[in-house]
Amino acid sequence: MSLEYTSSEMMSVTAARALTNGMTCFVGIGLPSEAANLARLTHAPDVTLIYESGTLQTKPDVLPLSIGDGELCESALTTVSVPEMFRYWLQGGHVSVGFLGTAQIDRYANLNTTLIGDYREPKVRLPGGGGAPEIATSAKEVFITVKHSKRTFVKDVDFVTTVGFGRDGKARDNVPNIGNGPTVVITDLCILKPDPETKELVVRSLHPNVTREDVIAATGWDIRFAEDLATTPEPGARELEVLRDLKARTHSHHSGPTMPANNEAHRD
Amino acid sequence: MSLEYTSSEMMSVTAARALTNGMTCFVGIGLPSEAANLARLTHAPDVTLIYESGTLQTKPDVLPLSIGDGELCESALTTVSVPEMFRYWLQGGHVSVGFLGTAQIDRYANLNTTLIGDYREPKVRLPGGGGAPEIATSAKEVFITVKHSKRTFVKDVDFVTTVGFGRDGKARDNVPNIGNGPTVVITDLCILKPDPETKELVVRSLHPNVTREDVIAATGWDIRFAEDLATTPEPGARELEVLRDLKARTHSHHSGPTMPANNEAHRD
Amino acid sequence: MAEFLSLKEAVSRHINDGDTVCMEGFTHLIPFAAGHEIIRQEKRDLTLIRMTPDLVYDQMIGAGCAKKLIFSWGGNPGVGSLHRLRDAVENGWPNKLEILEHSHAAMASAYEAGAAGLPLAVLRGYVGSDLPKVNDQIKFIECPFTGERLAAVPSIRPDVAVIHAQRADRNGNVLVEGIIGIQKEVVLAAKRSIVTVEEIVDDLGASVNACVLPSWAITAIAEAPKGASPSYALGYYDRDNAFYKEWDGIARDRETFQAWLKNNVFEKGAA
Amino acid sequence: MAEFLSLKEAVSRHINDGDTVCMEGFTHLIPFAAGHEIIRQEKRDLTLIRMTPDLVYDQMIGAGCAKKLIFSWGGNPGVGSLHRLRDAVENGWPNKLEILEHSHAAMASAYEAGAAGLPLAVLRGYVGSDLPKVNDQIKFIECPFTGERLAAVPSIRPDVAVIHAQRADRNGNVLVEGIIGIQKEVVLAAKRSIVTVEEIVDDLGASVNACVLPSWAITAIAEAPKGASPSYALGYYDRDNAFYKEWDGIARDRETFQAWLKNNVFEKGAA
Repeated sequence: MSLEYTSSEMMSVTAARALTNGMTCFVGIGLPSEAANLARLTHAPDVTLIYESGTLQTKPDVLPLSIGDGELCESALTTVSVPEMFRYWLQGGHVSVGFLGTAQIDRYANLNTTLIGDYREPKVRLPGGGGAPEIATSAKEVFITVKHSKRTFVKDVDFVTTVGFGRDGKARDNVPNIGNGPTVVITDLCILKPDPETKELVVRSLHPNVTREDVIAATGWDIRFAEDLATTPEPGARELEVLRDLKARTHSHHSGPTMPANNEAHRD
Repeated sequence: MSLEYTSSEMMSVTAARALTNGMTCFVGIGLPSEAANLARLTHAPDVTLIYESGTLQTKPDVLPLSIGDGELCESALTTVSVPEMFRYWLQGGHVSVGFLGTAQIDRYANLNTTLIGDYREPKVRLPGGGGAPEIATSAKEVFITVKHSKRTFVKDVDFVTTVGFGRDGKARDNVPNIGNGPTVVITDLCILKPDPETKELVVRSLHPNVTREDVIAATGWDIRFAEDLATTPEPGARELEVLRDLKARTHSHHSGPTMPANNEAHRD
Repeated sequence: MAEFLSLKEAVSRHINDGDTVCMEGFTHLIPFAAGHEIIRQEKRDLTLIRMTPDLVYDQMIGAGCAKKLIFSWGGNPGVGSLHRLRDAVENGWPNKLEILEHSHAAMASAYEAGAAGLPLAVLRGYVGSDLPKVNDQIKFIECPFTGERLAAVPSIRPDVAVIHAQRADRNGNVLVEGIIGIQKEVVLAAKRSIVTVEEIVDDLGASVNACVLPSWAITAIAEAPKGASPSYALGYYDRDNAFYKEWDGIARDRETFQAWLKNNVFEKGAA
Repeated sequence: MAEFLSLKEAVSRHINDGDTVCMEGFTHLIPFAAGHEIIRQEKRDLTLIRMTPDLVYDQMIGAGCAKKLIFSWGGNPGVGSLHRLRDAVENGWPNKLEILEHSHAAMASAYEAGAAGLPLAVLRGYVGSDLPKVNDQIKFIECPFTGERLAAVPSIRPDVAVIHAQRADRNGNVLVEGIIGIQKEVVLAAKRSIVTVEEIVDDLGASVNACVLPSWAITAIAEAPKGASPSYALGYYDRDNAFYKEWDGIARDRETFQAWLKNNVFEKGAA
């Protein structure tokens, strides 16, 4: 059988598969949210999703555009304040997985979402840290999903917004009460995991029809491949169907005609 | 006109009169609760009452036996958690008056509710501080109401559970973010206020038919009287009527036949 | 995910001799049924923590379960002293009881900090009080921004939290309503938690911002109807104020207390 | 007690040039109507604080109201950059904008500490991040009990808090429901507060533990129906996601932005 699917779909399905029932996942917006909800709608119906807006155990029918869409609150078990979310639920140690995206990632899985260039004279100003700096240290482990490109996969990030394993791979050593950090990075080309010793990211599995050269060309450092390099299993028919339905529902929900009342209101 | 009333009623009515509309009062259980609710049911219908159980702006129909009776919650504007009550509402500076009772009080209005005797070998072990230590420092001012006796009014308390003005009257000097402390003490004999300079409690007003000698005999230090010593106004007919109704309702509510279910349950 | 157990099984499996145990409920929803089960199972050497140790701890202390008590107000609210607590502190009966006392503000902040996974709580507290002289767990720090002197106390992070709540759904999510006290904080701060509930229902009927503890934040749930009596459960039954008053007479004397314990705790099974 | 004012009067009376202003609402209940009134009244030199400065701050910054921004995530959620914010930071248009950035965890804790009347917030944060290198307000303290190194940030205690809520009753008590964000904290932390509401009603219809701000904790209330649009108000209207996407085109260019501002803010009066 040979299903047709895009590299983005391959990435989302692979990222979704990293989540299992019983995990409590603090979900970043965008790709992580897509993957986490795909997991929930397929093999992990009992995965618990938390968004930083305070929505605990939420089950949105469409993907939220922001981390605070009404859909998240209405489908949640309960909704708490933002200080409570960060203090009790995240810092309190109740999150097993933080699922993050990023603008830049380096060989030690440090993430940059602050800026490209120098801090005082940025070439590009990005949104900033948001929840990520403490999601990355308080969650028991961190999954990262991001498209693979030389602009994104750099040897050293311009700014460590969110620590992976630091500039030298040792940033978590001997730090009390800190999570294990990034355990897997899922891109549209491959799956990477940190080397158990050095913490440098190593390609562990290539997606179908992706070559080592493709990954090398899209990575800004001299990327290593595992000796037992695997091939990532293809998406299944049901995974693709659920993903496509979810994206179609989401697209129609966010770009459909807005209610007249709203059109009026935002021009007040 | 000469209404009949007891010295306890005189105390409650006088204490109630210290509260006015617009005050936000953090209410201690017992005498303060009686006075605060009497105020609310007479001249100060818009006084805001807060109990440390988390009940904000509560309007109980009967006096609670404990600070967490159901009555307080059901009649409250809303009920918050206990950490929120102490952190946001009290420490956050939203309480204008803390209304406290005590077991011992000394000439600098320090309160002892911890023990009589030595800490390690107590003669009498009392309940402890509860909310009082921080009510006394975070509220803008403190009212105290307590029966007058030599056992209660001591020169120096055995233990400063809750600071008035300290052992030397200067405990609040140069302390940032601290309230003004006790501004009035209402007993069944008189009204006392701290001397503006030394902070020593001075009798400002004697209740009707109370003599200086009565107060001296009931006070464990060489008590001073104000030069312009006043006579406290008598309770009004309506105040006495409301107070008596409130106490009657309260008595019948707390000692009436309990529901069979409860009688069963507490023996489980 | 929370496991549904009988109260007997929950206490037996999750509370060990020597544990630090917080049984919370601020006047409302006090876990009496669980306390009685702990007495029946003769748990020993517990460090008991509770802001307002009232009848439930008086009973457990009198029954010999506790070696230490951390608290901020120990009395029978509106009635008077806890005679079993006093007998233990003053006379060492049935065993010596060490006490460590705080203010409510400090304990509330210590629970908040425990739930927040922090080792300490910071508060503007204890100014001018003698409590720091008798409690070496109260320290003072200086704010690095303003220089203000602030109190610091260790956060509360017990081995076991025990609370009572109105109801759980069949997935083990729990609703607490009314005077919610420090129920959420103590469960989140504890290594393990036992929640007794009035009933197990299909739908919690919770409003959008209700105090709901998710199943995955709880260790064990036991159904215990009237499990908070003689305290109360909003929406279920009222506080038995008459029994609180009656307790004063029962607890004043070792013999009447022991007779009460025998008839009302030991000779009754768990609900 | 809260005073009922028109939005125009509330902004005019309680927000001064140079004030530190927090307009909060975490995606939900963003006080757009109030932001537009601030633009119309040409307030200047404001220090704006907000966890997620999105369109409302993009508009205010583009209109020249701000001299400094303290934030933790500045973007158009799910869409992209805030072009007016970037133009101010990168090109100083219409004026130079100083920025100070935190993480969400730190700002959430700073609001909590502000509401709690404390000068600092303590959190387990910023480990391994470069943010402390570029924000001198992030310090580290040592726990006096465990020796653990913890982050400390100043609490947030603004001159003015501005929030939007579902409704107020006629006594000025306010109900916030759904994603409640940091609404309660910012109002309690601020010296003054302006609350815009969808409607004023006889009865809030609040459940027992609802997020209700009492009248005596609020300075001014202004009725502003649809005052959160294009964000949303749970129970009233949905988020106008299409406008969020449209904003990207409007804000990308100074001219289209200024035309939008003229037509949609300056030439409209307050609700």
